[in-house]
Amino acid sequence: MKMKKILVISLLAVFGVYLAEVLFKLDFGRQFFQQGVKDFYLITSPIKLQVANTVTAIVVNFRGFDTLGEVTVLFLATTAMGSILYKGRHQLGERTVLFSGSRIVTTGSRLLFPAIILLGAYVFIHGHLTPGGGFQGGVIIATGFLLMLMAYADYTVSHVVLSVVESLAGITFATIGLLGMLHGGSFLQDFLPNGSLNDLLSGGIIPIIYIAVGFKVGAELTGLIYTALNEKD
Amino acid sequence: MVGSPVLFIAVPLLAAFLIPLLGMVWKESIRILPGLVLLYMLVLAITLLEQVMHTGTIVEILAGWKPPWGINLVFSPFTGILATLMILMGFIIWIYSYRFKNVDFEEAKKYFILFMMLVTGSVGIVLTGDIFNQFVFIEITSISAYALTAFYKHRDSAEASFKYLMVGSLSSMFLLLAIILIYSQLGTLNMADIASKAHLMKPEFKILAVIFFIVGLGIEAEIFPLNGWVPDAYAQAPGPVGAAFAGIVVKAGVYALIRIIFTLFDVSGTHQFLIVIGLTTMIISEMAAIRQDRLKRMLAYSSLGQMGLVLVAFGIGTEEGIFAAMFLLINHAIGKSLLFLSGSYLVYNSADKYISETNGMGKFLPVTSFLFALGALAVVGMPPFSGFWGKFFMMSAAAHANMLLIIALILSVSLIELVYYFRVINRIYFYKKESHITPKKPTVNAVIAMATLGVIILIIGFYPDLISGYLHQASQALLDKGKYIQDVLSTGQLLTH
Amino acid sequence: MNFTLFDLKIVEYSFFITAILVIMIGLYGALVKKSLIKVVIGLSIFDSGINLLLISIGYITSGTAPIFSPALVKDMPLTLENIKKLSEGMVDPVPQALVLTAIVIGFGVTAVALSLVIRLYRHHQTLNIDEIKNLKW
Amino acid sequence: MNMIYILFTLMFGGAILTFLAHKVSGLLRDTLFVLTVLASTVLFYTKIHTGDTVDFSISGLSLQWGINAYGRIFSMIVLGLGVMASFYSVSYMKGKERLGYFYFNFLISLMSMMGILMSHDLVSFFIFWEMMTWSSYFIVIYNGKNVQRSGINYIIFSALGAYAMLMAIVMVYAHTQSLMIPDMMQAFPFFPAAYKIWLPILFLTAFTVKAAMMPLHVWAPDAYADSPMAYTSVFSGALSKMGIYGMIMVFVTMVNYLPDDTWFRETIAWLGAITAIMATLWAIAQDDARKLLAWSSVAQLGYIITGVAVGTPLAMLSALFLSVMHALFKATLFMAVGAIEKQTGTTKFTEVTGLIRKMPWTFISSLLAIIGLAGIPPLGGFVGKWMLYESLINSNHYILVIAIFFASTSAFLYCYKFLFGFFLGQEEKEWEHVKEAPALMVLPMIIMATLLLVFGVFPGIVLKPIDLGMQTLGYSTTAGTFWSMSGLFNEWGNQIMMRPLAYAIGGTFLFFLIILTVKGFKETRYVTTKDISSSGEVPLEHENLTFSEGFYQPFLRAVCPVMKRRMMTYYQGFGQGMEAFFDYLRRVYSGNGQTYAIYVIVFVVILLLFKNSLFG
Repeated sequence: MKMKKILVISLLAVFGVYLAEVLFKLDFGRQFFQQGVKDFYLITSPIKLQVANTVTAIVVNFRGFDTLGEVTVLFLATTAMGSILYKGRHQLGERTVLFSGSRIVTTGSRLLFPAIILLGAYVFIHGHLTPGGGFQGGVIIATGFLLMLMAYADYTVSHVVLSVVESLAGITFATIGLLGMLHGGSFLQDFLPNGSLNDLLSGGIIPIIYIAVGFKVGAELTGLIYTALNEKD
Repeated sequence: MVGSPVLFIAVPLLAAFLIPLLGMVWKESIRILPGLVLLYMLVLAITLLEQVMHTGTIVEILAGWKPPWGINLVFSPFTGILATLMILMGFIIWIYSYRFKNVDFEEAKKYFILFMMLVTGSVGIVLTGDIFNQFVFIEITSISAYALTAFYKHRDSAEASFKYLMVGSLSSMFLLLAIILIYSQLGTLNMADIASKAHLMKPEFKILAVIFFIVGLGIEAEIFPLNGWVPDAYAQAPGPVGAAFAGIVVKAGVYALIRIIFTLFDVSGTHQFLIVIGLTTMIISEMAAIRQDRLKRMLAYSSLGQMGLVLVAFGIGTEEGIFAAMFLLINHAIGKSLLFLSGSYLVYNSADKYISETNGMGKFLPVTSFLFALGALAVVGMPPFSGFWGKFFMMSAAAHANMLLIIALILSVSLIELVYYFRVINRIYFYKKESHITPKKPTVNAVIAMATLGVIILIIGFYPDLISGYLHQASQALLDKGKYIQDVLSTGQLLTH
Repeated sequence: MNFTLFDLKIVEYSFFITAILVIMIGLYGALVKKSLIKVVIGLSIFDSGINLLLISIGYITSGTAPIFSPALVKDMPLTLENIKKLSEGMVDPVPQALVLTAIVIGFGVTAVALSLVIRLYRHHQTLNIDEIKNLKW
Repeated sequence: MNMIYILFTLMFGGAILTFLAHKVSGLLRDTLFVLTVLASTVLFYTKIHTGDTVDFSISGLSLQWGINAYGRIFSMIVLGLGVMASFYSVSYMKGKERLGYFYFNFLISLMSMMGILMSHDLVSFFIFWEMMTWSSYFIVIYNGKNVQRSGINYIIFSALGAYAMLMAIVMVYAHTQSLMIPDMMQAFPFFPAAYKIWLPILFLTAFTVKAAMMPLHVWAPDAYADSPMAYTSVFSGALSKMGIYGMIMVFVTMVNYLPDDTWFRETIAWLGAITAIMATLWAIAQDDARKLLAWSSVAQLGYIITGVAVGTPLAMLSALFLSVMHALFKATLFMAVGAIEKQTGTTKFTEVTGLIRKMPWTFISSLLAIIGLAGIPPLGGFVGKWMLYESLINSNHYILVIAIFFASTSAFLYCYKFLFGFFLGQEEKEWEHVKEAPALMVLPMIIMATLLLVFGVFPGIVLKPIDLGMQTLGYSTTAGTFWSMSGLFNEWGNQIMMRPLAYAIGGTFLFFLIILTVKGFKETRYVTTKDISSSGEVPLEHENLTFSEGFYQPFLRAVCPVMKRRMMTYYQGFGQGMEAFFDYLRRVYSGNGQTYAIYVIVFVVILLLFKNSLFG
């Protein structure tokens, strides 16, 4: 066993030294390349797309296809988790956490829950203006549900609703992509008016997609938590 | 114009999101919809392939941004053939597994979603022209694959899946590392752009990136020290999924590796490295295969060996070598899938899948056994079946490149392969059935799927010209790096400015 | 001379060093620890290390967030020159976009891994990775 | 459409139809089977002429099929035996299982043999070669006896040979850019020196496997003995000749151009001779007629190989002549064993005796075949062997002559054993009910035995096409020097006055035949094995007192030092060693996920450490 530890540590040392050797050749804090794609993004995003948050512009518009894939990964992760932990039609899992929190916890949670959801919604609606976006907002929403699930022993989330929400959100994303194809000739192409910089309704399809993503991520994460929580033999 | 390459990704994704909704309304739709999608993709793929062969590579820009700013899909003769092959295999395996988990709606729904995404992810890996996008598709494929590996609940499938996941997530980390290194040097993620600027990279960055790519993609392409998960995953996954791994997923991994080595960088020594690593993979896995007493593990090891051979053929690096490699790839996809599909009926009864369970099945499952034998003959490269041509072209390419020792080595390893396949065939036809085994007759759709594969083997075996024209164009397309760069970077109008 | 902390090489590279250390720690956990849960945690830490590395690649010394917030573009016309000037002081947005995707993917993989751990525990009644090897050779 | 296409379509289509007809009715299946063989034979001999060719191309490889005079020699064997064996098998296989499978593979192997003879390019040659291998393999394992042993041995050695040939083919292709055999022959003298050595070795590996030469022969006895006798006649008679066919081509086109070909020829010639001796000894030791004939086949092929390797025109002539003769007599003998097996259910000498009166026709054809095999005039074997001796002496291979002569003489021992064991000796009660085999089985045997006699007396009939074939290979005609068609006894041996000798032998033979027959009818008393008493005790029913028990013990004791080492044990040891090594090696797949992950890191670190030497 000790041998294994020594082996692994020495391997990792070699690996780390080589990695560091190469990385230290980079001048940290400066741009290392001449004509990267980032200059184009930084200029096009505010001028053409009227999107203040360049990261969002990249995530949803320039590299929107990645995001579609990413959403799919999440969708697959929930499906995979459901499939892996599935125990057969008649064996529904039991909650692992069987006790409720104290009165203070439950009341506090109930109080916080709408605020959390609201925050999440705010984050994904304003994804193109401020830091944040669909994924972040979705995660915040999921934490709200997590709070409720932890606070109440009998809090349930409808699987059907979750699944409908996540499907509809996914379909929205894909359909917008296909509409762009119908409209402008390429998948996920922006076909809506862009508005003006820093307006809520700007950036064309970006807010719509981010809202869909927010719903989807929120639903999927909640679903994951719920599935994992209901795992008791 | 039937459609454009992006529909290979968009339509199945849309369908995957739709399936849970439709499933609530009409239960049978979860089985039918993936099939319809795959059929549509197949028709689209064949049409596009025909078009590409005449008019040249289709480069599709996404979100209206011309490469290198946007993501693009490249449907060249090379990628097109691989995509078509994958979709074809996906469709056939769908036919085979149509009645899969007939009684359990929830499980069936998940199976079909995951399976469809497995195919889509692999097609995406092949078609995309962006390394980070490729990484995303690799993850889509991997996650579907983990889940499908662990699909059966009462076996050691979770163990296999966990091993796969451990190694697989290491793979994705190394891919990310390589992407980081490239981005830090070139500031771009587009493959063609990277290829055209590769000379600007500092050599140590380039080499490190190549190494990380080899490790990350090598895990997907199943090269030797990185393939420990393979036999477990192939053997524990349901039969059709094993077939999909051998016929679809590993092809995508090999494609990615080949694309990195042939197009992205011009690092010398990679071709020799491919040959060495391919030979090592082939030798060790064939040696392991002959000592297996479980059918599916044997097939899995054999699949590793075959992929090693494909890598050697790619490593030769000439047009002939790539042509041979493509031929071997197609043959392996068809032959090994047929073996997995028919093999899983031959050892249907127990979870252990011992080879001895196939004893005497020739009498009880004549069609399945016959197709298994056909697949085995094709895989070991017996003429007049499809495998022979691949082997012959491979050998003659190697001889042209003056690699006689390698030929000798490969042929002696093939001898091992021959022995264990024939041992199984002997058991199927000439042993007494073990009394506790009750043969399971394949369903009609399974027979149709297997027979289709068998017919393809025969057709290619007797008339290799059917595909060799396409393959020649494909191998030229892979080799012509300049044309790839030009095709991609000169596509489309810049829609802004 | 205006001496700042960033003139020290070691501080300047602290992001890289930290990232590499996190990667090492994660790998050590994944490769040595016996408990499946710890292995998954190790992989997750490895993932974080890579993400840290990725994000630090895009950093520009004293750069601002790549957001053209109202405060930033308040009283200048949106001409190409102005935007260019503004964008020069911004950090690279691309690694940030990539890291978002990478995190989500890492999350998905971790979720699947944990569910597999649950299955493995159910099947083997142990979490020791050395005892879970029914499939070999 | 060209006749050559039609021939192959006919045979292949016939095979598939026969296979399918099995499901419909037995009669249809049998009819289709025989008709396919007959029709293709007729087609071949009436419509396809020497020199016909067809060209086509597959995937950019230009290929050619056609037939030349050299191929015709062997096509005679293939189709002739094919027709005989097809009639025979219809009767022999009656009532067995999986006949569709059997007939399918039978026809495929006939087709692929014709394909080998008609391939003018290396790729189709190889394709047909492999088809021949797998189709015959599927018949070898048809009986289900020793499947994993004899079957796997056969396929391993065949594949070893085939892969050697594949390697040679791609070497030729890479070097000449052409797959045509004539192109290869022309280009060979200009190949690099290493190629000149390796090409013949690789090709010969392939061919000597099929011809069962010494170190590569171990598959042959088992495979011959375990396949159904109806097919073994073709297997040993025709299929093994494909090895000879290839060997002759290699020797004529390649070995002749080696700068120093003597050692090459000597090695192969000696290997052939050793094969002949050892296989003869092993044949003598067998108690099972199938095994005996199988070993005898190996031995006979040894002579032929020696003849081919020596390579003078006379030696080549003798090798080709012996090939035809061997096909005839060995097929007859295997058929006879098949008939006996069919009628009695066993092929062991220790169990069956005294069938002479029960199966007279089988006996007579076996007798003729045995005489042919042993090389006694006036049957075909004698002519061939005589030419072989003569060629060896003329080319100063004196020790080789002694070796061959020893093998040939020892062959009398097993010949006698065969004849005596089955047909002579006392009649056992157990076999009283045995009747002559069905006419369809007897007839081919009789025909072939008769042919053997005819060819022995008129060897010119066979020698003429052989001579034509050899001219195709570049030999000058041998018609005037060694033989000619004039006279009743052809003057093939103009150096030796054969005629008086032949008359004398014939006379003696006739004399003894008449005397013994008359005497035999008068004085024979028919007794059973139990009709004795030894040391005052009458043997019990179950005691085995057959004469063939422990036959030739003293002789075998004398030669046993030579026979102690069997090639097979070495191969087995090698195989077991390899498998143990593989077993050890596969433990790298330890089953622990963490170990696999460590492998990944190890791989990365190795690449990193050697990155400068690996990638530049």
